[in-house]
Amino acid sequence: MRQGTEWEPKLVGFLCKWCSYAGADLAGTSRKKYPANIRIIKVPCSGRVDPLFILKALRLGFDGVLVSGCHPGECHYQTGNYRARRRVAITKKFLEYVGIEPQRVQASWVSASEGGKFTEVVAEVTKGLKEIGPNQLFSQERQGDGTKAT
Amino acid sequence: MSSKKKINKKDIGKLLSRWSQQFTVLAPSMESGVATMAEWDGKDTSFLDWYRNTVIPPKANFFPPMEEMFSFQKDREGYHIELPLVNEHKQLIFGIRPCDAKALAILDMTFEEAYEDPYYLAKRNSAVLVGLGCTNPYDSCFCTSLGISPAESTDVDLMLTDIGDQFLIEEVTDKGKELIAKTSGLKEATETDEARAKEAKETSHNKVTRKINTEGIEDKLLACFDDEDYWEKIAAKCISCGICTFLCPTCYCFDINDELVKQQGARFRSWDSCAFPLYTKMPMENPRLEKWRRVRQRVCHKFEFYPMTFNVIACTGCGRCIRLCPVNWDITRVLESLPVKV
Amino acid sequence: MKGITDISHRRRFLAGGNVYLPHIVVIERIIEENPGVRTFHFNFKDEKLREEFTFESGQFGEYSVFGIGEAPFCISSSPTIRDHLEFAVQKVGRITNALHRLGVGTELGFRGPYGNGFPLDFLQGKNLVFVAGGIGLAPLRSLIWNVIDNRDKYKSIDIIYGARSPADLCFKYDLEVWDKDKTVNMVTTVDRGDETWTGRVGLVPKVLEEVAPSASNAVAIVCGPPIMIRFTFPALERLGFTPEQMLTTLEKRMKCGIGKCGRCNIGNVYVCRDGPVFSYAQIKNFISSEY
Amino acid sequence: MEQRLRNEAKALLEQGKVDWIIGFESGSLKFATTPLITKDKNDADRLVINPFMVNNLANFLTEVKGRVGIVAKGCDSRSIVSLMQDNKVAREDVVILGVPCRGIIDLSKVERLVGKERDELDDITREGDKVAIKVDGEKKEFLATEALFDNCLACEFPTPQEYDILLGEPSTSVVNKPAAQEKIEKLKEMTPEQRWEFWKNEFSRCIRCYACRNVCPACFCQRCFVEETEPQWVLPVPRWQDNLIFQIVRNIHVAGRCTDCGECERVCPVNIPLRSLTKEMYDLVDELFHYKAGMDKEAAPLLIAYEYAEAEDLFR
Repeated sequence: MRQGTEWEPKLVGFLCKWCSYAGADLAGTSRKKYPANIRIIKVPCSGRVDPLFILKALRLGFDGVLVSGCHPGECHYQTGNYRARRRVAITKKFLEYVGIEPQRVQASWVSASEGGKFTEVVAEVTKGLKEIGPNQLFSQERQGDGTKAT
Repeated sequence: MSSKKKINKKDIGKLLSRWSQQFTVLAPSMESGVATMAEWDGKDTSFLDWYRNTVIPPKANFFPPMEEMFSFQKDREGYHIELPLVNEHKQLIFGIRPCDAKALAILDMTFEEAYEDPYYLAKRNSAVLVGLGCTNPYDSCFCTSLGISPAESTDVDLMLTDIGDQFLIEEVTDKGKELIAKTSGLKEATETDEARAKEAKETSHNKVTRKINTEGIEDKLLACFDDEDYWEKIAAKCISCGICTFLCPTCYCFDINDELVKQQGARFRSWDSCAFPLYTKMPMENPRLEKWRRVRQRVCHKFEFYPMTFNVIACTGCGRCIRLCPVNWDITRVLESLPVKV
Repeated sequence: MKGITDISHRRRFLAGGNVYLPHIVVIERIIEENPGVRTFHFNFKDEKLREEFTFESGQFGEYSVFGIGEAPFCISSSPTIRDHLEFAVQKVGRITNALHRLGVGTELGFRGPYGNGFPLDFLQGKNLVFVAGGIGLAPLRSLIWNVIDNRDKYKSIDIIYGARSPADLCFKYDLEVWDKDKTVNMVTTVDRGDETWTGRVGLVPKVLEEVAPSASNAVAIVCGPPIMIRFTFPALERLGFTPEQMLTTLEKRMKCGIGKCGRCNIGNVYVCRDGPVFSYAQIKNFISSEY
Repeated sequence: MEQRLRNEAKALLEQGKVDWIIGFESGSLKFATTPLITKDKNDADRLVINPFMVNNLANFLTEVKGRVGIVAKGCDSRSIVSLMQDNKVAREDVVILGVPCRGIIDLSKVERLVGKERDELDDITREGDKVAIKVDGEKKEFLATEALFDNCLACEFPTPQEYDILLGEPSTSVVNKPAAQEKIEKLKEMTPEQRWEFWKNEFSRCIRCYACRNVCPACFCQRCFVEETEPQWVLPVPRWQDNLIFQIVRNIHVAGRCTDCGECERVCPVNIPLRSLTKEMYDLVDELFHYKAGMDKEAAPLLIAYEYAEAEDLFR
């Protein structure tokens, strides 16, 4: 994919089924316009998201990842989103240190009634991704030998 | 006996340049503090000063940590399989140590046996090995206990021995002889040179002080094979990492894995290790789930099973597994302490 | 075992001379043996190979699901059937799960045949006792049909086959045929019956001792889960079978199929290369410790 | 100190207070120590304490069954406490033989200092804030800060934080934080692209021997995510992409458990500067959540605990 006016980023959203997923649904049914860039994966709780999921999505070539759950204090399982918050926070910061643009890993709190906020979040994240361009972090010509030893 | 040649140490760069026209010359190289056999850069011969042995054994130049076996592609007619492009350039490994050259001869037995391994043999058969005798073996080396002398080898094509300001060059195989015949700029060695080389070889030999007793080793291991308490004790501090096997010049275990992305894929082979718990895991059970069974497998494979099959111990005493082990697990100590007397 | 047996005569049907390259085969039929086991009928895409390919009962192949990987399965059909090949798969891991998702017409990779197969010369003129559990019938099935199709070369045939429950029995269509065959003594048993089960109930080694086939001029051929094998050998010994009179086909983790990748060894013997068929005499020293 | 350790260890075994002793004994190579894991009281006389005891023995705690007497430096004791926080070991099953640590000598640094490899050296001794190296009969002195491991130079708690027996007076380590942080600071000065390129290059050497993971007491999973097959998260093939993902995720998974013992970097056979990853994570969790691994056995582990309001600036 070449960067240019026609290029549209691809984004994976891990959305908590109790809130953000319903929020996305609401945005859809109330015909709010949000960028079609997001592919949604429903998770039982934002606390389900292993940072590994984020890395795997980037490895598969997605341009960005959004983790979205219930606002603090509103987790269906009491503390799932608090745990997600710590995990996402260290992941985001750590990936930045390793050299992954911070725009690629995003997180938000979106409740079931916040269809509008969901639309805004996706639009903002997409805009950020357009600014930094396609994810070419892991790309390389597919070949047999990646080591120096040979 | 063919006549022997010699070359000034300062002319090694010229020699390698000459050979570079015909071969991909690999020489000891230090990258990020890791000594490997890597493509020679065309000028640097400083390895003559620091090189003792590589961390990554030269087996990696024939049996790399990973390689593509083939790629596949699906279209309307079905799957199509394609072999990777073969590097037509022949490898010349300069400076291989006798222990590592012997290790390749040991690997050949498995890779040539019955079903030839085309990936290994294609690289191996076209390669030229130029051996360089050790002058400064490590304290972890024990090659002399395995019938190897640190400055002598019959497993290379040419053998170089340090005789001061010069190297004595011996032709070991016909391949080596041919190469020398085509190589200009070498001088004839004198009797004094040969005498010096002989002395140098003896000196090196005597510098290897670590010993193991291989006499009756197969029988000893067989006798204590079922001594679970012993193996548990021996295995206690092992952390089941892959260092001793991956960096062993004679270990050849491998794994095969596929990758598929959008109708296009490839099959890779990569190093595997009997130290890993999942190495033998089947869906329902695992015959070597316990660490002591895996440690026993490694020891017995080298000193009992391989000799039973190929009549040679699959260890050359290079000492890498001792030097690089995170917990200083020492094979020589283990073989010393086998709980049997034969 | 000292030394190494020469198996270079087995080096046949190599795709492009490279032992690691698979041939393309096509799934022609899928039979659901039970909820966890499927039999696949397949054929080579290459017509010449379809004609020329031969194998021996007990040999296995390495099957590729491209992009997922490769796994070994014995050829479960008899070499006396020439128009297709079969293999049976229990759904237990990554590759077997993938195989169970495939439909008729899918292309797979196939390398083989590998392994030694059953020693037909040794078996001829003998009374044969087949003892199998669960999907362990697959390799024996190839031999049983082979023997039945050359019936006059062998003496009596006993088949003792068991599964955990009636629903777990594999190859029911074969069991029916063998049951009706007057030259075969077919005994089917299950560990636990259900409301419709009227047959025998009991573990295979126990039923074997009840059936008590004679050891005289007999060979027992055993295949099943390791736990069954472990109890079947002593049962056979009590019936008077010597270790040389007991054959089994072993299962280990295998990747290359040709004795190189290293993981399937028992002592200095590689199950893929020197087996998978062994006599109990060959492996009994290792049975307690590594099998 | 060494004799006292031997006596204590022997007494513990004799009195049946522990089933196992885990400590260090002299290794088979010059300046090497090796873990001693034993039930035999006679082995206690082989126990040593010296500036070469590199391993974090907490790694073996989960492997032995029964009560254990274990030798622990400052960082190791925190790893032990961390295992307690994760319910991997019970406090009452462990007798911690604490060693106030003065820093461990990094033989690679010593080799660079004198231009000789470890087996060519006659002797290495620690004398106060100096390290003396005897080579070819000649004694050379260096500042200890030049010869100790980077992580020792950054050590905050050289004396075990949790112990049953403390072998000696609490010690203060010789620290040189800027030196310990040098590689990381250099990375931080780079652009993200340069950093990514740096790690890509480093991990193209990785052979996936998993020594870094297996030597780490914080990596205690029964089955590591890299070995999962359904789904297969990363290929078990040493390509830099898969290698790097393995190490990034490993670092995230051990966040809050890593005590900066530095073992992963030490054991790497291809010299990947792994501490430049682990130490950054160590600092990150401190900065974001004021959390230091293995300081309080009653505290909830980092990724279980939470405050009502924290890290909110990272969320939309």
